Amino acid sequence: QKPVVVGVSWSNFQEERWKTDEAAIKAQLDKAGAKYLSADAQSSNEKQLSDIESLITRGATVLIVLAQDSEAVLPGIAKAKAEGIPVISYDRLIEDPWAYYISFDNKEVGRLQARMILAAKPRGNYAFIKGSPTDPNAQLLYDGQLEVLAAAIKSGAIKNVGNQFTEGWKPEVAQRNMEQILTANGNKIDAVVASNDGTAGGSVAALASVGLAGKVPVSGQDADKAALNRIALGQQTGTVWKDSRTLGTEAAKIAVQLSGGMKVSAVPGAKPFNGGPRKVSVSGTLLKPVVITKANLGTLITAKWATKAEICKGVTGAAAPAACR
Amino acid sequence: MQSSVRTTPRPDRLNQLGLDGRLVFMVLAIAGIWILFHLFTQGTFMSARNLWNLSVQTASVGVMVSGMVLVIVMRNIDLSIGSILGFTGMFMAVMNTRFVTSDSWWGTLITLLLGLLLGALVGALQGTWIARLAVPSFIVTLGGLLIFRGGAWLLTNGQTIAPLTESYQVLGGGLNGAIGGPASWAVGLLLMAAIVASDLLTRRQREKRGLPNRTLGLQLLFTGGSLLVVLGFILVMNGYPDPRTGLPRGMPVPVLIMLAVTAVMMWVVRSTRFGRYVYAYGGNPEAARLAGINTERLTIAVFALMGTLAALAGAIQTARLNAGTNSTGTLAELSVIAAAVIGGTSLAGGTGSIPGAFLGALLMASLINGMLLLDLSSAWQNVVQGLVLMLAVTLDVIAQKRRTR
Amino acid sequence: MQSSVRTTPRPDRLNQLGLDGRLVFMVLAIAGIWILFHLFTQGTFMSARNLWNLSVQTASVGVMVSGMVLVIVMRNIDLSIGSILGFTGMFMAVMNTRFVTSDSWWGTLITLLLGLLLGALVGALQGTWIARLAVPSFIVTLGGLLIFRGGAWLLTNGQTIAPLTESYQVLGGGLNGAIGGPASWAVGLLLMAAIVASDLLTRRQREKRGLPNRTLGLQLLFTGGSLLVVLGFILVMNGYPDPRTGLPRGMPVPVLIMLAVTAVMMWVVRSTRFGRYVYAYGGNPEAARLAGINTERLTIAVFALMGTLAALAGAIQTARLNAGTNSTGTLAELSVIAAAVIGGTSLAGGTGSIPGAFLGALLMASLINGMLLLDLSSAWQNVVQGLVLMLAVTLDVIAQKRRTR
Amino acid sequence: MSAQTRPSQTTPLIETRGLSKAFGGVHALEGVDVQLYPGEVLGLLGHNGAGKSTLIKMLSGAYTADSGQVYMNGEEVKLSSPRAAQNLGIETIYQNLALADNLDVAANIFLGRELMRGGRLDEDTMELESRKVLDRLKVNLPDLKKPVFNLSGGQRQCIAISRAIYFKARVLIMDEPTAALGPQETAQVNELIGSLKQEGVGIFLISHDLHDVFDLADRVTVMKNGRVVGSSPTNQISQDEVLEMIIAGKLPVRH
Amino acid sequence: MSAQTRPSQTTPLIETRGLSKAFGGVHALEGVDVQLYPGEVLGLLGHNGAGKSTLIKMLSGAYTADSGQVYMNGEEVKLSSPRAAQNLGIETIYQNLALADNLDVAANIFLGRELMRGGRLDEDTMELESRKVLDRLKVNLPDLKKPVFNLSGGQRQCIAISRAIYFKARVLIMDEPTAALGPQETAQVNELIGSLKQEGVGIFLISHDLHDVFDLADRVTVMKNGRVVGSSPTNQISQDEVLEMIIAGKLPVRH
Ligand SMILES: Nc1ncnc2c1ncn2[C@@H]1O[C@H](COP(=O)(O)OP(=O)(O)OP(=O)(O)O)[C@@H](O)[C@H]1O
Ligand SMILES: Nc1ncnc2c1ncn2[C@@H]1O[C@H](COP(=O)(O)OP(=O)(O)OP(=O)(O)O)[C@@H](O)[C@H]1O
Ligand SMILES: O[C@@H]1[C@@H](O)[C@H](O)OC[C@H]1O
Ligand SMILES: [Mg+2]
Ligand SMILES: [Mg+2]
Repeated sequence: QKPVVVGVSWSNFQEERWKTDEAAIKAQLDKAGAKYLSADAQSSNEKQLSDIESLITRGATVLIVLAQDSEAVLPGIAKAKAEGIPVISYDRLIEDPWAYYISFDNKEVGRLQARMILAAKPRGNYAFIKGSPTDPNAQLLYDGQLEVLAAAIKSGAIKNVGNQFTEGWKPEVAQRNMEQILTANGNKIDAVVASNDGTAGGSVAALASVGLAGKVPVSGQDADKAALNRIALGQQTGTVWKDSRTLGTEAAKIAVQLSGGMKVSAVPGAKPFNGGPRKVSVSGTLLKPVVITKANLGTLITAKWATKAEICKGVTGAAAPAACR
Repeated sequence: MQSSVRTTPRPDRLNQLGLDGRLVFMVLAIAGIWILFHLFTQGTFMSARNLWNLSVQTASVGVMVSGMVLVIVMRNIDLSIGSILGFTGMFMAVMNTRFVTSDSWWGTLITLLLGLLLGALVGALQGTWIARLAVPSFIVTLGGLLIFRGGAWLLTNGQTIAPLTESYQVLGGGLNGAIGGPASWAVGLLLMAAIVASDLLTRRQREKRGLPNRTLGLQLLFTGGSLLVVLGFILVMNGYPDPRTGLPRGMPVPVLIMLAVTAVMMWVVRSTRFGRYVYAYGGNPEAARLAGINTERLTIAVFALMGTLAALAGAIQTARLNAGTNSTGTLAELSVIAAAVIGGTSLAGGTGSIPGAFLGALLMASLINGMLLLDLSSAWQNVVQGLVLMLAVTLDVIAQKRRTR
Repeated sequence: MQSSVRTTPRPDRLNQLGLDGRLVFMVLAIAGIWILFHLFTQGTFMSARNLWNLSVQTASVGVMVSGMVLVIVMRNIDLSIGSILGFTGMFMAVMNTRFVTSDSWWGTLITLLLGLLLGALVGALQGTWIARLAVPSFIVTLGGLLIFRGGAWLLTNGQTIAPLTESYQVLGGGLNGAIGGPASWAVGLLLMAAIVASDLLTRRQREKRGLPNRTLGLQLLFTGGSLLVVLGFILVMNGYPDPRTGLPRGMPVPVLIMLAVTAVMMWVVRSTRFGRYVYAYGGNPEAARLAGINTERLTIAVFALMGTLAALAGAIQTARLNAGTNSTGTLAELSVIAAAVIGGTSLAGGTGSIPGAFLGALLMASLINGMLLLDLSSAWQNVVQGLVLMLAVTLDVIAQKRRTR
Repeated sequence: MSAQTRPSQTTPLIETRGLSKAFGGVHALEGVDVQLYPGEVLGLLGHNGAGKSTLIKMLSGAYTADSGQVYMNGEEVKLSSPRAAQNLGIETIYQNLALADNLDVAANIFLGRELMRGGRLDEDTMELESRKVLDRLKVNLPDLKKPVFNLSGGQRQCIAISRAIYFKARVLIMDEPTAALGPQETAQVNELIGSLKQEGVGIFLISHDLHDVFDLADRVTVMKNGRVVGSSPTNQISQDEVLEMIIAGKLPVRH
Repeated sequence: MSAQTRPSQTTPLIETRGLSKAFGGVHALEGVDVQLYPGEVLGLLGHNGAGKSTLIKMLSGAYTADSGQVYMNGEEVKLSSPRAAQNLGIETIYQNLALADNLDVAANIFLGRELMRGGRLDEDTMELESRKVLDRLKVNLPDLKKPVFNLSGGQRQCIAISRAIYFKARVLIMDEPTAALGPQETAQVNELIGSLKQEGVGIFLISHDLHDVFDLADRVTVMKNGRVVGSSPTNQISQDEVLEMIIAGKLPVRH
């Protein structure tokens, strides 16, 4: 049998979580004796297409694609399909039945973020720190957030007093945007729905500067170590943990199977999924994202996602979460 | 008093042979990089398939870079091209999906022409601002960068527009975007015939006027060399089969476009007044004005041309992605300017060559392509890319100094 | 034969008053923008709080832009500063959290000094490459951009480093990052005393040498004006209270740093040989060399200075964010170059002013700050920013033409 | 001696009336009236900074006047651009030479008026023609295909002269054309001036070499501080008197 | 007449032996030997492109020679940079003037050797001193605080001259210093050359004005096509003979 070569096309490596995903994929492939290839599109659709081409050139027998843009990546998928190379759409949905979908649903992540904040502050002025305007996922997340908050917004319990994209998901941009939203509203911000942990970090820094850090709930996603520490310190309400190790491990397993000639519909545990904007039916596995707050920080230590030292750095006193005692 | 200053054959043999030393050096640098990559990738780099891909990957920057050479030669800069690319690309995607939705060659043509027109207009507008009001091009096109990037977003509220018609996708060089084996041969043979004819014609003309010609042996070498390059190119392009049919793909359409643009621009620079004036202006704007050249019109024309080429690249990119996205073309200005500068265009104005810039684009694309084939993390890719870039240009500079010493 | 060419008082009244017309225009442009925003935001824009924020938001670009002026005046460009900012910032974050972890002023100082040293080194390295090997600075610093961006990632494998020590955070102007009311007054009064003393001294010296002085009334107006600006600035900075104590925050540390850097750089340009040589080189590199100036050393020094300032901005950014992230500083080079050009620095070299560039940075920051207050969508922000930028500079160019006509 | 000594029945080829130009606060020209007749060589003299170059730049369309008019053959003309002046038959050799340093010799000589052949630049003919016109100046130029950047001062000046004389002019303006030329090259230019004069071309000759001016010019006009001091046919005035006009700025008192 | 006519017991202030320089394939200088004695004015003559400027650029440290040596007072010196030449007391007025156009008059005159006072540039003193040295040339310059960019050709040349004469030199190299100067300004420069000569300064004077050269120079050296044709004291040769040397490139045959 020919050797399995898994080519992974990453959209970027700027957020720290992708390193974890990569490690998980690599570990699983090592176990299976498969080869790992990768390419980083650095947030560019154009580059991702070239990346996929070069992964194919390098002899990938199966592709894992973290799409920068789920539409603009389609020509790459078509190429793979033409060559008979199976594809896994990783983390972000690609609406092509050829691709097997494995993910934490991004819209669902948005919903979870909104729910966590809604629970902490059911009414008041909400600020939305969205992701990069050129990353379609930023919009998906925002859609999910609004979906949850729609009723409360309609009833007037919640007011959307500022929503800004964050150029390149950059924390310093999020910080400046948050400062201005605070200023524009005379500090009357009751909650911040930040779309990931990087932007949450920027938001918290802005809140800290007006003495509001820890007083205003802030959401996030990715369970970055710095964010976990903020949660322990009480500065961030929670984050959405997408255990990228499970995601990575699963994806790697499925990749090996697909490479062996298995049909996407035959993957164990595969379920049809048609929740995308175009309602294309694809086979896939949806993993459950976990909301992490002060209360369940311990699960991450048990899961060896982060160490106690990392999470609890500088945490003292009575307010310290259980995980840090 | 005809010269009796002693002149010895220049130490620069290349020049003596009628070759541009800089271009030769760049070709050598690229060859070196290719060979290294080929070795490091166990033979993948120079496979027909990878070279085919590389050629498509070069197309978008390759189409724009010749325009940028003119812009920079005229002591200007155009920072807006990435945004214009995105804006016009998005515009064409919208046209293609909402207005001229016919999946036919004329549908694509209409969309393309409208897109090019838009690019030309936008470029001309910026050029007019720069020329008439004497505002630095850096500022005007920085404004353009912001405005058209915003515009690309606003056109569809940030939404990605996909899919596009099959016939439009041909522009991008995807599965159906190559002209096939026979047509490639036809193009190649035509090109070869043109080379032979033009070389013969030039020789005859110079002979008639009593001007010196290359020796016959040298001429054969040259003409033969050019023919070989064309032949090799066709063979490589036809060496990569369509996975569905197993037939040769032949030249990808975007690559054809890029080559055509490059050829036309070389001709413009060498053989037209317009090209001559661009360089004259770059050498000494005041001298150009005093010589009676309409420098305002010249500036406007160059920016309009640049805008058109950006739009052409926009068509290629959207077709290639089979989608109009609001981020398409982000930072393309940097790649294009870099390619021009690597190819010997001086930011001080006055110097720059179209084939050099084309080779600069190829060099950059080769670096990125090759780096992807190696198993390097992207951080290391950045580092290596930076180093190789610096090294290649440094060697070039040193070689050039030697030549003219 | 002393001149008997007829000269009339120049139509440029400003110049006659000893004021730089360009600066006056920029101040007016900024004032206009401020007033408009103030009206549109129902008075929020010019609140003490927002101006305080604005000043901090300007700091990072403000610190770097004076270095960029020198780089550009010398006909060079530095594309690497964003990456150097990120690289040195990450380095300092790592130092702060892993090596010199003491939460004390000297711990911060050591980290800062090491960071600045690193920046200077990296800058000098690039400068040496540019000066010695005569490789275009565009290429060398583009290489630097790639290399140090990769380096920033590799330092921590892409991980965000946070939180930093309290004392380090002071550099960023956060909750504890301002010097408080009394200290601000002290700084302000010192400054005012310095202004009065220097103006008096200059007058006396010129008088002694029989050189013309401003009329007494004009002098009073000038000195008074300067004093008022300082006074107003202190009042605004002290007008924004600390939310915990209700006491005035006073000047933020990064703003103090920015102002100090700007003042020192103004002095360097006006009063030192180094500054003079930078401009001479920009005006005519060959003339500078023939005048016996060591142009290589000059280039290296300017890039080392630029690197140091980028590192300083790196310290401010990481401290402000209370984190070292691998994306910090991305595209900062563009903002900085833009600020310099808006402030009147010509990419052709030879012209550029430090206060102008500072105002350029302030103008850009004001635009973004104000639009965010208006909660414009980012696409519209782009469009408006582009338009205002073009407009402001265009008006400036026209006004300048009038002045020298 | 009057400021105007020509038979008044001839219309001047070119005439300025009340030309003024200020830069910032410096009045480079104030109410300048000069006349040039067909086939005449007019020497334009004056101290450094007197305004000579500024005056001729207005005649060549390089600057526009703040006030005043220019007449050609009695009709007012608008010299709004260098091209406009060229179209009226005015050719100029600028003091700073105005060469595009990055272009080669032939390209500079034909700049703005390139020869075309079959829809493309006719480089060969331009090179041959350049060689011809340069040979008239007997200048030593090894290679016409090199950029003019590195050429010696005199070689550059010869190119500027060739530019202007290649195209048949009605008015030729020469701003210190021989300043950098060697004795032989200077002699050639002087000879050339003589033969153009024969052909009826009117020539403005700015030069600091009184000797040459007296050899070549029919008339001299002296400027000082942006104003015309006076004019006189060269055969009615001595070199010393002209020198006095230049320095003192006054018409010499005849004893 | 021999190529070397000075008493051989005096060591030359400056002497070159076998200087050669080629640009690409152009041999601008080939085996050039020249000597300059203290208090001597040496006229350097030759057609355009003969290599005069190239030669003096090597003496001023602007170019380095491909081969050959330079001796000062009999000792070999390395003129590796303009600063090195300045330090040896060699001052140069370049043909292309070498001014920084964006700086004002005073800044140009003191470029590289600014006056300092209390740790800062002493602008006032530099302005006053500039005025003084410019006044020696009697040049008309309204405003010393303006960038030199827009000054007239002669005004710019005066600045370049001032630069070189302000700093006491042992060797002064003047590459066509009066090419753009008016008659009065030229006279001033000529006078200046005389007084510097009195002070024992050695002067290389490149000029195309044979008249001036014969007035000022003690000796002339003629170059052609990068080689020295010959040298002669001015009182042992006629202008016509020199002209013949320039054109024919041969020592004149004495009848
Ligand atoms: N563009 C300009 N801007 C400002 N001042 C100028 C400009 N052009 C010329 N001047 C000034 O105008 C005056 C006249 O200059 P012009 O060049 O006409 O003198 P000129 O008679 O040609 O002198 P020269 O004999 O030295 O060439 C001078 O004082 C000069 O400094
Ligand atoms: N940097 C250079 N590169 C190439 N060729 C050069 C360079 N400098 C001078 N030359 C050539 O060398 C020769 C000598 O030039 P040089 O400037 O020394 O002449 P010159 O005697 O000073 O002439 P002129 O009287 O016109 O000033 C010329 O043919 C010139 O074109
Ligand atoms: O996990 C996030 C991903 O879903 C988004 O697309 O980019 C930012 C990341 O933080
Ligand atoms: Mg003049
Ligand atoms: Mg010379």
